Amino acid sequence: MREIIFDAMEQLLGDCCSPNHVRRIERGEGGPKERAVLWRALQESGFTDALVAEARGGSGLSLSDAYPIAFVAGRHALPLPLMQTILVRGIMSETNAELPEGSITIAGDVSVTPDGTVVSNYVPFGEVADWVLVDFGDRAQLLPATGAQRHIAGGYGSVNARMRWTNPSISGNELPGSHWRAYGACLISAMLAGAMERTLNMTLGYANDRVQFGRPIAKLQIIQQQVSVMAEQVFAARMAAQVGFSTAGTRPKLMAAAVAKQRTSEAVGTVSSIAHSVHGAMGFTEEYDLQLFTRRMHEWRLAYGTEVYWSKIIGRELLAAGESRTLDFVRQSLAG
Amino acid sequence: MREIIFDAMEQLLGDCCSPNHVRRIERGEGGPKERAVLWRALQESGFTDALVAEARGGSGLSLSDAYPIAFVAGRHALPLPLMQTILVRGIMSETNAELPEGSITIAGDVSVTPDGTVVSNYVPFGEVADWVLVDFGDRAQLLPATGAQRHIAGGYGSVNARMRWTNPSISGNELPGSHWRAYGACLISAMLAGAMERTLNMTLGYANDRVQFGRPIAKLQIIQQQVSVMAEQVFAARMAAQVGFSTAGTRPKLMAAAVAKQRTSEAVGTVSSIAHSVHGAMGFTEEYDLQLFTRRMHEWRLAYGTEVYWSKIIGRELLAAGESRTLDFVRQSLAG
Amino acid sequence: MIESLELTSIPAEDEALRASVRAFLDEALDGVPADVRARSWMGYDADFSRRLAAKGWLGLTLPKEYGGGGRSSFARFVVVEELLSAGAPVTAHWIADRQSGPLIHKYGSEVQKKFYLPRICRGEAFFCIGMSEPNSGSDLASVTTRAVRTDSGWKLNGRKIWTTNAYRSHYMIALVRTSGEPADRYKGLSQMIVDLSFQGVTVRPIHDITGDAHFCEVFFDDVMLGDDALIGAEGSGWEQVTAELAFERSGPERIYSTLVLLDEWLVFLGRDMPVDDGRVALLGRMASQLCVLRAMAISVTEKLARGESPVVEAALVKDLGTEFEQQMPLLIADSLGDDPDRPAPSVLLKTLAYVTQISPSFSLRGGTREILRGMIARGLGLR
Amino acid sequence: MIESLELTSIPAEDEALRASVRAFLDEALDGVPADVRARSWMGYDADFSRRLAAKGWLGLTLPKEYGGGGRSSFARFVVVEELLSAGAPVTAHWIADRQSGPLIHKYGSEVQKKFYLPRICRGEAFFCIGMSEPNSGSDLASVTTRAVRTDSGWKLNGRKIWTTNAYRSHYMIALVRTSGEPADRYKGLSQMIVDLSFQGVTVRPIHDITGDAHFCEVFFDDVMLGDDALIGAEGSGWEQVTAELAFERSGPERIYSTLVLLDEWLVFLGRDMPVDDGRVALLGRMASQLCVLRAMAISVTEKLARGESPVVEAALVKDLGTEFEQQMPLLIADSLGDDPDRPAPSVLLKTLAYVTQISPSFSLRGGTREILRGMIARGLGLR
Repeated sequence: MREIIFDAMEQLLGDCCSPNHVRRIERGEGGPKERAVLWRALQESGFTDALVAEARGGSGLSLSDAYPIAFVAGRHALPLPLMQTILVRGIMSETNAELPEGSITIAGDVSVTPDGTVVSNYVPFGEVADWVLVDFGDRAQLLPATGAQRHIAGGYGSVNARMRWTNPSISGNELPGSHWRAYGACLISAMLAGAMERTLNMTLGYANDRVQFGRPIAKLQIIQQQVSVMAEQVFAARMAAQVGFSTAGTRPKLMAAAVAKQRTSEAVGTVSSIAHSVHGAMGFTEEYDLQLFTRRMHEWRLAYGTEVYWSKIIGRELLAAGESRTLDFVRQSLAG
Repeated sequence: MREIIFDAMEQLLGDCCSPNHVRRIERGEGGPKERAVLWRALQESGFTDALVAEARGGSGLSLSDAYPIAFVAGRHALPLPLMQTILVRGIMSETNAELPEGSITIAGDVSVTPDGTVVSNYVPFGEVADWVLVDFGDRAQLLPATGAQRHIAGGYGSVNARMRWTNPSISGNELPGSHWRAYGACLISAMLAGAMERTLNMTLGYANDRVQFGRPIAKLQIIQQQVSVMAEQVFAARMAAQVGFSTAGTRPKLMAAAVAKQRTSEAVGTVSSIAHSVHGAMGFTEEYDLQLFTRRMHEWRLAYGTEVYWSKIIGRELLAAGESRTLDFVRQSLAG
Repeated sequence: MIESLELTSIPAEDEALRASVRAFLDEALDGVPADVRARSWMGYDADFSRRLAAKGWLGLTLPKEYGGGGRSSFARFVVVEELLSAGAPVTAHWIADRQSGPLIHKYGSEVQKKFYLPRICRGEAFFCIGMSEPNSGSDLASVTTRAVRTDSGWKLNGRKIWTTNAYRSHYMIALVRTSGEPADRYKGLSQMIVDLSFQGVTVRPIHDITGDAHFCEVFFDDVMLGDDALIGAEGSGWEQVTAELAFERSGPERIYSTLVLLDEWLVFLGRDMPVDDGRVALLGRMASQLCVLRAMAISVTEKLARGESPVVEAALVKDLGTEFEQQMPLLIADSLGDDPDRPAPSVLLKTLAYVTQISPSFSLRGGTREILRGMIARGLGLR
Repeated sequence: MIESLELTSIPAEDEALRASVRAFLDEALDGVPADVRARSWMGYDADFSRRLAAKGWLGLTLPKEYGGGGRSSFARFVVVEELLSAGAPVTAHWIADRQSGPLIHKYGSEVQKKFYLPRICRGEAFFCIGMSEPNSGSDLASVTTRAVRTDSGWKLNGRKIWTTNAYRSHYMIALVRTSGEPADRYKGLSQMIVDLSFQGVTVRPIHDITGDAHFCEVFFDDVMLGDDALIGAEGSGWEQVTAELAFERSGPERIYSTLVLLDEWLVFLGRDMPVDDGRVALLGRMASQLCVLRAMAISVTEKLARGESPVVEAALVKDLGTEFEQQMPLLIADSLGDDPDRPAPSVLLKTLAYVTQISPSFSLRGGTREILRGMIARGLGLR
């Protein structure tokens, strides 16, 4: 199943989400229309209903089955919240809720002012999404992105936004709250792993092709050692993301999501640094594609809590469990 | 001045503190007599009164002048608390206190039970010292080591002790309290820097001598890169220790001591790891001298607070200062 | 080439072994302090090894006809995971169980299999590995120990070093030159099983940085071996050693050898220390890393169970695991010194000191990190 | 060989410069947001550079007869430390002040010195460096851009890349081949001052990962240079470039280019965040590292002030400083994401994003980390 989905996603994004598509959407070139074309392609592929039950017209996949969708989205730096949309639609479809049109992202935080204004300081994909799922703790709610003031919350090329809804219309579209940060973290960990794998592939290719002092730099012992360390981190990140997705249901488990986001985020520094170090000046240019992935990796690391945030959550849980063996905690709280 | 002291200490310890002396004292071979012989040599050199005012028969050096004494002690893994003795005698000589016979160390912590028993869980050099300076906060006191129960507080070859005095005789030998952990940290940072420099020298020698795959391993790019990283850490540690000692008086300044211990401790992991990695199996044997220094480095890192302890102290002080420029804090609170 | 590692889980029939192993260890290790248990796969207890054998937990993956368990590599994973994480003293049988047994099973004659394998499974034959020599270092192809044909077998002369447990093992499987010169490198090397009780064998234990003696120097002075000492084909020593190192590297040792320290620290934090964000984050980070490393080790085990030879994947997991194990004592030390007014208990300090001192050896055994990374680079297609 | 670095302090007369520089910057940078200041030595403001020149702070170490300040390297250290740590936009004059001026002073003819140095000190001549070429990478000796003798000077053809600020500089000092072939390597290379307004020069800015354009590709197509374009001796280009790189590496840029981020985070912690042991420890650690790096940079400056050429020591400090600067955005990001319910203000996030994106360039300029470490290894006597 996973291989079929992987190949189908690769083919789809290879066609409709080239590096230049990504650049255009990042820069806002072509406006909402550019995004709409890409979204339509994703929607027509049927992937957006991957987790929706077959009875409601979806594919009825488990989250575990859907892992390659998020991973391949990361491999192509897909600038739209496909996997977030898939999860929200999947969970909504378990109720009688009507499934909305368009892309859905998950807000990283929320605060509500006394006059009812809703603010989220960090909404990954907030600049390009149609809907934002905001977790109020006691419940979660879909808010329309068009009703919000948006400001880019990041550096060059970011599609993350600070968003602010004045008196949002809260009608329907309500879901259980409180776990959405972990869900967001889990989904983005697979995208992180995909982006890291792409940078590894680019780095391997560059090292074999680039000739310096008369031979490919891949022959240099120091390059070989660095790239091996990079590969170790990418392999670990990929496994961590799979741990996060390892459920036969639709919802990530809290500790598995925590491990997924902790470990993938921790890998970002090493993977990005080595990729840039091997690529030299070329990797530092806008026109070369590496930056699409390394920029995204740093942003996704920040989204939904960095490694230290999730480390603290895991550490507190481990202490609270009163276990005297870390291995038992790992076996019992987590997949494997 | 410093060069003269450096050379004199090198000559002295080269004569009386060979690696085999260190081993014998670590193992307790020869008993207290073995230590007494070494201590007598140190005492006769006059170094023990380096900080004592000339009017009281000492050399009247500043702490800054005395830096090479601690550094060279570290370079030879001197298993007696020479520098601690020097500082305590120097500070005591500023009062009318009588200066005691024998070596003095500084306890890392203290607790007092309701019945008056004094316990220190971590006394560096506690197993081999004659006196222990214990800091009770409101005052500090010299306690005789012979009056204490001692247990080794460390692994193979450690001379650190857990010490316990039942109803210690508190008579005289009182000094102002509250800063002795920082003083101990400062002194040991220079010993750490010395031990690290020694491991660097050993590693350079080994890499140039050791032939593998037909040539010295020093020719391998990966070895060159590793040893360069090691050297960077050793240079930084040496500079940090000098920052700690940079006073024309006898007492280290708190923030300078904090930086000295933080930065030297932080270097230990990298320096020790690379030294062992380059030396391979040989560096892992008891009979080769490297272990004398790497074991000590790990112990000294633990003594008087590790890098995270001192980092927290520096961080709190920086926040409390209300500065908006880290550079100004660094310039104003610290030497340089 | 390297293959991706996919998440997999331990089959229920193998997981079912865990309860009995755990119960056995709870009793066998009761009261053994952490600084002793921290030795684990450096801890020697021949009696303990024989008790494990009596339970059927040695030679688990060898066929039943030779006294083995006839089980999959998952079964061995579960047993080994329990042994190492609890800090059981397993070094006596470790090499026989992990690599000498599988090596003999793969390359040995029927006679050799019938002789050695049941003894290994009963905990009666302990093995050591004769690879390194004083001037070889990582360059194994430069070995000079030589076996010369005699009428009745082989005459062995030379010297091995860094041989773990030689002074308390029964046999060594030695890489020796049977033809050619050192300049011929890989060609002309063979493996010999040497009975260490034979005349002409001298063993000198070497004390290490922790004060223990594991490493040995072994001298061969006209040691007369029978024809049956040769294991596998003459001249195939290099290929066999490579396979043997693959057995060595694919075990889960490389993620569990410092768990006793981690758990001792965990208990100290939970019992004696106030919650501090720095400590809690460090604890959680290690649990997270352990979780991912374990999932990777299980994935390698699954490839073994399918009969593949995941050499590069195992090297990758070993190198990551070594990083985890070598960083752990450094990180825990930093945390233990984060509040000198709350000093750590003595047993925790001793455990820390032992693990700190032993940790450089984690990257000596089974190939230095540089060698492993070179293998990974080749597996990645760097050329 | 490398020498040890001894703690030293900035002489009082040089330290005295600080107050006036600080007062000037407080006014000049008032209200400039941190994410703009974070550009610092990548920030271009020709007017600002000329205001600094008017204060006498460009060409501080050049002799007064050429319009310089006639001051020691300590004086330059103080001014540069203030400029960079405040995040002043200095890139316009940076290369002229740091290396082109000293290079012309050391190797130029009297005519060249009289022409260029006063202009540099007045902020009227901005320079860029033509070293790299599309196929050279770190291998500078392989350059193929060539200057051929003509009746009246030289004819230049070829291409340079990764030339910072070429599109907004007046001159380039280019490393070119004046005799021999690329196979001759170091031999036959010379340095030329190229007026970038000349016919035949084409400059293409290259956008970088932050969206800014600093790097350029520069094409020379039959550019006719006068006799006076050659700087130093013909064929001495390699030696001169090595000296120039030493000027580049011994400045304090390599410890201050991320301080704007550190300070913005410091203010956020002090104002908006509760005390958390993890955050406080990270903050303290960075202050401690900064303290030690600064002491090392001052020690290198003292060697410069004594007329020494501390090439290896400077490489060591630069590599350590680069580690500090490249780690900083990674560490601060981790901390900023340690409590998503207390999100960082927008300007801090933008500052972080900029510094994160620009940070790979810290190890591109002035030699990769591998090259610096190779220099250190040689300085340590590894052979």
